[in-house]
Amino acid sequence: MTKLVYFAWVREKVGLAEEEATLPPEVATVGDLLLYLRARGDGFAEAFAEPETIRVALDRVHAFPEDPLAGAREIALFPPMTGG
Amino acid sequence: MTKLVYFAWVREKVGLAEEEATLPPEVATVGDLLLYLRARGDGFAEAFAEPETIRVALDRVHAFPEDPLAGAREIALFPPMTGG
Amino acid sequence: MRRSVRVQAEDFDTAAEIEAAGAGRTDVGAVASFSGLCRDEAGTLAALELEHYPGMAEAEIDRVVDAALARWPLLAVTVIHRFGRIRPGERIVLVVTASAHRAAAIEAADFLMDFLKTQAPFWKKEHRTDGTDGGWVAAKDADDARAARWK
Amino acid sequence: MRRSVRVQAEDFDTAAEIEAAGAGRTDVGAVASFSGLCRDEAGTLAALELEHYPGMAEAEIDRVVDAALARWPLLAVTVIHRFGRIRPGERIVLVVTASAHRAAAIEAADFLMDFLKTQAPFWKKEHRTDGTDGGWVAAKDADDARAARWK
Repeated sequence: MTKLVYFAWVREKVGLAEEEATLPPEVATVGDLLLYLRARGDGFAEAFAEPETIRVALDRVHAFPEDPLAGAREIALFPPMTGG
Repeated sequence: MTKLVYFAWVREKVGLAEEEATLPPEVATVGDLLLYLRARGDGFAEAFAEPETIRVALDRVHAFPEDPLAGAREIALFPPMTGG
Repeated sequence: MRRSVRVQAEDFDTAAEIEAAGAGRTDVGAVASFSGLCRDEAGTLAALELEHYPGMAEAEIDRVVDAALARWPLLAVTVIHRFGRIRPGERIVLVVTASAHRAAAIEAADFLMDFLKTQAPFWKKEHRTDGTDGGWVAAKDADDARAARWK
Repeated sequence: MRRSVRVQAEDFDTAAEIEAAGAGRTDVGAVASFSGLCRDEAGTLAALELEHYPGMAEAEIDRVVDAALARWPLLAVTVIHRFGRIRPGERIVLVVTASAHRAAAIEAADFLMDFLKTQAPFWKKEHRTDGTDGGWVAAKDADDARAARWK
């Protein structure tokens, strides 16, 4: 099981702050995950319509689309940051 | 009459904080003034030994060696600034 | 090295943080600070709501501070970032850096702000005075460009 | 535009100056500050004596502030420079800038410090703890190089 957490408009669009998910083995990279989530339809289709705009953190460390998920226990998905 | 004012180690070397002076008409530029003051001997010779290290302000505005004195009423001579 | 990273809902005391950076020591020659405030030029903003990723926010700011310490000889670093509801005129973020010399303190504060903006997991949503939702603030290309200066 | 330039022997209140830069308004999004302190790493400095050129010091700082205002859209600028005897750990100079945006506030503070250092008529003399005169502080080429960045 992997914990997926969503923030800001990604959270609003998917309609969830977090969930436990079992990812299929073919979802190997961050990029794979974004396409997989988009295919879940409805709010997910909308949130991940442009996967290149979504940022991902694996166990609280920023990751790139080509990075392997490598057994991360908490995967966060969110828009570009606007703090500061 | 022109008021000459000296600061920091220029003041210490010439032994004066300020003086009233009548500058000869051939002392036309800032550069001329530095050479003229150096020729006054003793502390002045020491203070103005390297005229290129001395900064000059005409009526409280920084000036360059080639600038004409142009009737300035207060001429200040000092080392490079070290405030801040 | 005095180091303090805080992510909190409460306001903070800018003066006390700046004071602490140089207090009781004589090796600090320069203290730089940056405060980010909630701005409302149009008069239509009721508040910003700052969402953050608890746990990662602190960790990411710590990583940015580590990067600054690797580049500049800092004697003190403070970073405070608030979350929650923040009204116009209120403080959002504070960076304080101290060093023996001016360039290090100023450059490090500038660097820290650039990477807080682009790397720390915080998001701003606008709430309007008419009660409507003003939407999420969009990230700016200019912020990415500023951060890219340090490569 | 809130503008304040002061040349004074007395200490100043950094907190109050930073507070004033954004107080009572909601168009300020960024406040940057720089404090220069009297440093004594070796433990041999009793005090710095800051000599200045009264009249020109204020005028020159005003000119530097004018130059900053011509380059950046600032909403507030404060520059305070002390003269007289200043002991290790004490404040010498303060620059505070406020703007709608971060880059303007930070860059203007950096610019102001560079030109205060190289253009404002102040000179530092060291007095040592053993009672001897430590001589006049020499100007640094690095300060000129930093100021030249803005051409």
